Amino acid sequence: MDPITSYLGIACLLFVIGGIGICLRRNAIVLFMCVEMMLNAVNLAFVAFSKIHGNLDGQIAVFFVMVIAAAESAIGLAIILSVFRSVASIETTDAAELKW
Amino acid sequence: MSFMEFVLAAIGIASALGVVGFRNPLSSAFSLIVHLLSIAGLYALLGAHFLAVSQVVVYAGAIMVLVLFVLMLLNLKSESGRRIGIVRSALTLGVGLVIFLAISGPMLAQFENIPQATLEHNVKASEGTVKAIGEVLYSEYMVQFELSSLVLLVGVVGAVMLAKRKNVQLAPREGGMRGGN
Amino acid sequence: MEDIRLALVVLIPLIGAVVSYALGRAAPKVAGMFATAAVGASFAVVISLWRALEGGQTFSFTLSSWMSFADIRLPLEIYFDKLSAVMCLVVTGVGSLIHLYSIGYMAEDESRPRFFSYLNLFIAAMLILVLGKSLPVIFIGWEGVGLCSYLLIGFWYTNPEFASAGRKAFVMNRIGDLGFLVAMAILYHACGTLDITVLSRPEVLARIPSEMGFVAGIALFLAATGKSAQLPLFTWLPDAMAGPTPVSALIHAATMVTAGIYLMARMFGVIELDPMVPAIILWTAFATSAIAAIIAISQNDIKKVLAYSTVSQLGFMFLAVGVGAYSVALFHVVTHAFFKACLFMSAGSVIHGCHHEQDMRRMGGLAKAMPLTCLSYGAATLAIAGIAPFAGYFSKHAILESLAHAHNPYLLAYGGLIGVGATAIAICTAFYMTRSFILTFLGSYRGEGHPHEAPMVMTAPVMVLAVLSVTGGLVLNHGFFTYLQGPLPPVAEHAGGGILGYILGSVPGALGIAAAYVLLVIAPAAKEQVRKVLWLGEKLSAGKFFVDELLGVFVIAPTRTLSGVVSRVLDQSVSIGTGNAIGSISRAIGELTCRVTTGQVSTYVLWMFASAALLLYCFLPVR
Amino acid sequence: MTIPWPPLSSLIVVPALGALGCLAPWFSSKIDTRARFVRVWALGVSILTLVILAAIARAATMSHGAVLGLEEAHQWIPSLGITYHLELDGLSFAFCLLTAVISLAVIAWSAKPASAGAGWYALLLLGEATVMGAFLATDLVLFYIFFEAMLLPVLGAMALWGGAQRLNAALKFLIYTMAGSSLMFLSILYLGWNAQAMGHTLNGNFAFEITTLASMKMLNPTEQLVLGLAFLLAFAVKIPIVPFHGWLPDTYREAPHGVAAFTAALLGKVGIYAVIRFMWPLFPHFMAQAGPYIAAAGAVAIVFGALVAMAQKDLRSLLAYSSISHLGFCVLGIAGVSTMAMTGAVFQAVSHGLITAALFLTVGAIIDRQGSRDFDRLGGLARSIPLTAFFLMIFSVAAVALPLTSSFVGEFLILVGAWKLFPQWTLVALLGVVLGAVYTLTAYLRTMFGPLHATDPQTGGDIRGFDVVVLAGLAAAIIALGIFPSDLLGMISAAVEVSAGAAVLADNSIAQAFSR
Repeated sequence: MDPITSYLGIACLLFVIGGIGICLRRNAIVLFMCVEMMLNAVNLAFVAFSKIHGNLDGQIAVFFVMVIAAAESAIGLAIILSVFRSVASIETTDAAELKW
Repeated sequence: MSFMEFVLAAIGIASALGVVGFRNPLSSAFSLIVHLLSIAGLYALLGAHFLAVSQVVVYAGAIMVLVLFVLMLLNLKSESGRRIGIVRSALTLGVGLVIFLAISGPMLAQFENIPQATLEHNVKASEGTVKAIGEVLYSEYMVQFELSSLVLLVGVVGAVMLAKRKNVQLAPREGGMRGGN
Repeated sequence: MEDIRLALVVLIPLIGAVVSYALGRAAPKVAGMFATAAVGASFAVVISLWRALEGGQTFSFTLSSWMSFADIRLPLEIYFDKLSAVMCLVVTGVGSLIHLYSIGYMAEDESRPRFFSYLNLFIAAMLILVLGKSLPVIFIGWEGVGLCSYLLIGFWYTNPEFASAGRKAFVMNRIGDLGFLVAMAILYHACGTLDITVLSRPEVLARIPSEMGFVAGIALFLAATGKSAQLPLFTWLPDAMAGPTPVSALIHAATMVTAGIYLMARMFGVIELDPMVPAIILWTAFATSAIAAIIAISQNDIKKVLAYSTVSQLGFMFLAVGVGAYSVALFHVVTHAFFKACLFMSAGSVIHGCHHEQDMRRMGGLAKAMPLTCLSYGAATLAIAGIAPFAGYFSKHAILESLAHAHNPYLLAYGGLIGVGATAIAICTAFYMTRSFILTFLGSYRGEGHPHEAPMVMTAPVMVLAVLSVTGGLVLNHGFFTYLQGPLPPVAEHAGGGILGYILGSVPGALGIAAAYVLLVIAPAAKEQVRKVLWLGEKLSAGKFFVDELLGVFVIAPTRTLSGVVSRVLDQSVSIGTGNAIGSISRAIGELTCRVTTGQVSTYVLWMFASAALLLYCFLPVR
Repeated sequence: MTIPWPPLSSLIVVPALGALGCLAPWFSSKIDTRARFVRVWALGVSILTLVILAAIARAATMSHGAVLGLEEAHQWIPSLGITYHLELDGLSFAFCLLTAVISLAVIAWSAKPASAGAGWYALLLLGEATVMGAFLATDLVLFYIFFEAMLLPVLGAMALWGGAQRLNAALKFLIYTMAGSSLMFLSILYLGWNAQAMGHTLNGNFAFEITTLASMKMLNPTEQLVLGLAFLLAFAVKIPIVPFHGWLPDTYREAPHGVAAFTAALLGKVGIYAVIRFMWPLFPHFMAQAGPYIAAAGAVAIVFGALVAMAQKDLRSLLAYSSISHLGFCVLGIAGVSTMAMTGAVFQAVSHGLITAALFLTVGAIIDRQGSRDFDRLGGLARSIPLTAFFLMIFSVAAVALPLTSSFVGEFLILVGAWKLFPQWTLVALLGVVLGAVYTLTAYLRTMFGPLHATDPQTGGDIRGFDVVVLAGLAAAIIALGIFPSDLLGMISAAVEVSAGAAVLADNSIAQAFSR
């Protein structure tokens, strides 16, 4: 296998692992971490693409993803905090108010 | 594939599995830190030096500190004992496998036959040093860069607003219009 | 000719109804006087109109254009001719006497203003009925008197039985009204008008198709059976005795119940379109008259005896209608109004005097206590029994005589049978009336307390009517039939006169009186013998021929059941149930599908990934 | 196309603005005196509407003679061919008059739900505006908008201040009517599209204006059948015709008294009106075919409603089913082309509106004061509340169509007129006359007559003050229409003849079907 494509394979694998994590876990923070993991998988693919194509656009994209991820984590964790305040739990099964 | 690459990839995958698999969220968090560091290593190997450093500082540093902080704050417990159904696990794994095959197959096929010469020629052009990144960022992506600062600002304000509110209870669920006759 | 006086005839009692109630709220005593004065004034106006009614002239007055629009002409118009005059004179004349009587009879009742208001309202409605120029206007009065009858029967409404009797009367009248409406619909479409002056013209009546002629005639007769208490709709009249006695005298003896005869006389052209209709009228009238007479024999309530007697006499009038002797029927209406009102008011005096006791078994010997009442009741009894020269003799005799002249293709050979039967009914009538007289006034008193004679305000009108019962027939006998020859067809000249004729004609009545006297006074033991022989008749009589029960089983109970079934099955289960079922099914589907939204983020994500996998699997070449 | 002064739109705009005014901040205060202001304001607005209607009608009759025929037309959405087109002819006038009078009566009626404030009057005025609009609009889209919009105030008032099951009842009402009218909307769209496709319209656009559509005679029998059925379904639910009446008992049971009166008096009438105004001119062939079935439905409704009413023990339910029975007469009247029967049907609709509103208000007064609506717990009230008993007697008597009340005129014209076209169904309908007397008098008997049942004589007071004026006004209107109906009948018949005449012109088969 070509080294650069193996990066892409790893990225795919990490992405799927993150997805599986989201499907299986109930803890909101773990869910959040799985999302970060999926983002990282995509970032990895971006960097690999950057190398394949020989320019920096992919890396710039990763930079912006990081910026957004930072903002997102701040907001996401704040949301988790306030949900915890109201339902005294951070398990997603307990915060099912929005069904129907 | 060099040895370093192999090791880092193995650590990355193992720690990713750890994030998903550990029952204790704290273990998951530490596992994620390891995962992020290994990814940072991979960035470095790919020549994205600036991103490797950013990864360590922003992700493994700032974000994970925040996560750990929240975990501590919430007096974390292990996930409740309710087990995940076998059917559901199987279904999830099956779906995961399909997605993995569906994405990786075509993607690997697409980039399988890139000439070695091209890659080597690209090494120089895609070397993400701080200087190279900075030049692109402050010229081509100037507007986006400035906008991202706005996003961060909003994020900060929003986080403060959300976290600050107290004594806000969700209204108790009502029966709504579901009364039968 | 338009004449404003005609409007006054109706409006005075109408205003009287409002004012007497309003006045009565302030001073209850005034109500009766005012109401009586109103009817009296109306009577005076009627007399003035009647006297102006010379040489075939008629009066009319249009109150409102009413249902006139486009090319439809149905004005609210009243009309005064000789026939109306006779009815108006009876209604206002007898009516004012009864009003006067009521002042005394109702003296102790708290709701006097209401009573007199209703009574005046009734007079107004009855006048509209007899004055109406077109069938819809007659229908106004027709329904108006029904409403007043309902209100007055249920006057003492705190007793639910009385109120139910009022409802029964109204509903049974309504069944008859169906016929009225059907007749109006047929006549309107066939003749293009409902004006009675036009509808009496032969060339207009000729436009009615023959099969519709039969239906219209029967429909009109159905209306008359309701109002005039003929089979099978007569059971409301005995129940209507729940009302105060003056009401029984005015509405359920003298005026309202004769409206059917008036209608028949007015619409005789329609009745006679198909000879089957008079035949049906004749047989129905005969059956009603016979049944009512037989029932009257076994009644012990003095008012019930009079009520059944009224039904029987109404049957007599319809006998005359059936043979086309309309003016004879009208003659009996007039004399009957005299003597039956007199009987009812005397009975009212008796009830009043015996402290609201109506059962004749607890009366007796009242001749001494109330001589005036006894005298008037006796005179009226002789009149109804048909003893010459009392009023009833002349009208009854005329009816029997016109029966003898009957010629109707559907009667075949049975015409004579009806004549004989009618004579038997006359005997019966004399019998039960004498029985009631004997039970009430002869013998010794069997009740409690001390009976007393009625006050002057009550006895005076009764005496006036008694005098009319005695002389009315003799006076009217000569001119009546010729007088009515304008609006009504002429009747065959009857022999009547002569002392010998009087004596022969009084035989049936005398027989009945004698039989009653023998069985009740001279040889009471024989009564048991007669009862044993006539056991079936007695059963039927005591059970009132079970008409109420039959109606209950075959009409009321099925309607009730149908109502319940329709309500529960057709309405609740089928119509509403179907709607609800559709709703429930939709809701069930909704409940099922909304299970998909579990509220679990993980599940949603799993769905998302699965869908993504499916899409990828379908659209990307998988290696 | 001349716009009269005051314009027809003011009949819609004035109550609508009045409704907005009710919600103005200076009324929203909870202070009692201010709450009284809003009542005065609403009364003023509804009186003003009535005055405007009278002024318009007077001005029109002065210039046009007895026949009203006022129009007001503006372009609205030209690209879709939708116009803002109002017309006031005798038919509309009769119903608009009813609307104005009933709204005034319900607003003037003092009893309203305890928790209702300014919103009560706002919703009633909004209801008046929308119903008025439905009776005036001649553009089908505009009509449809009003047809649906008039549900909102009623539903709102029901959901806010109704009985225990109010939400269920409101939902049921909404779903029933929407299910009925959604197909009508599709049909309206088809009509507009069809007009364009056939190239009949002025500028090649869609067209929804009724006279334009009716004059095109463009629908073949199959189209008439499908579209006619869709329209009929909408109106059958609204009137309602059995078996589409499922919403009615619940609605009339749960709505506050005033809203029940408003609904019973006005909403169903839109269905009656629309059949004459829209269905006969648009689908003459279909109507000629369906006439006997509609007549049958009307006759069945009369007997059905009466039989079910006989089995009721609850005053409000009894009124609900009696309403079905009385409206059956209207349905019978509009089933065939007979000026007499159709005019009678319109008159009966107006008369029924007055009587049923009066009955709902009176019965509401009894229920509120006695605390029960069950016959078994009422009785003998004539002695304790004589004035209420008096009015209930007048309205009951009017309900059983005694002559000299308005309903006699309506029923008489319907029965006599329909006799010629559908004698068998008229005979069935006549049964309702008897049954109507049975249940009405029974209801009266069991509430007013007999021994006093009420546990506490102190609970019940008689009606007084303004309410007496309201009931007396309604009674006077009922009797006045019963004695002097000819002017209104003339106006109605002129308009009905235009509508039915257009139908006869459009389809020869009608002339054949109804000529004897």
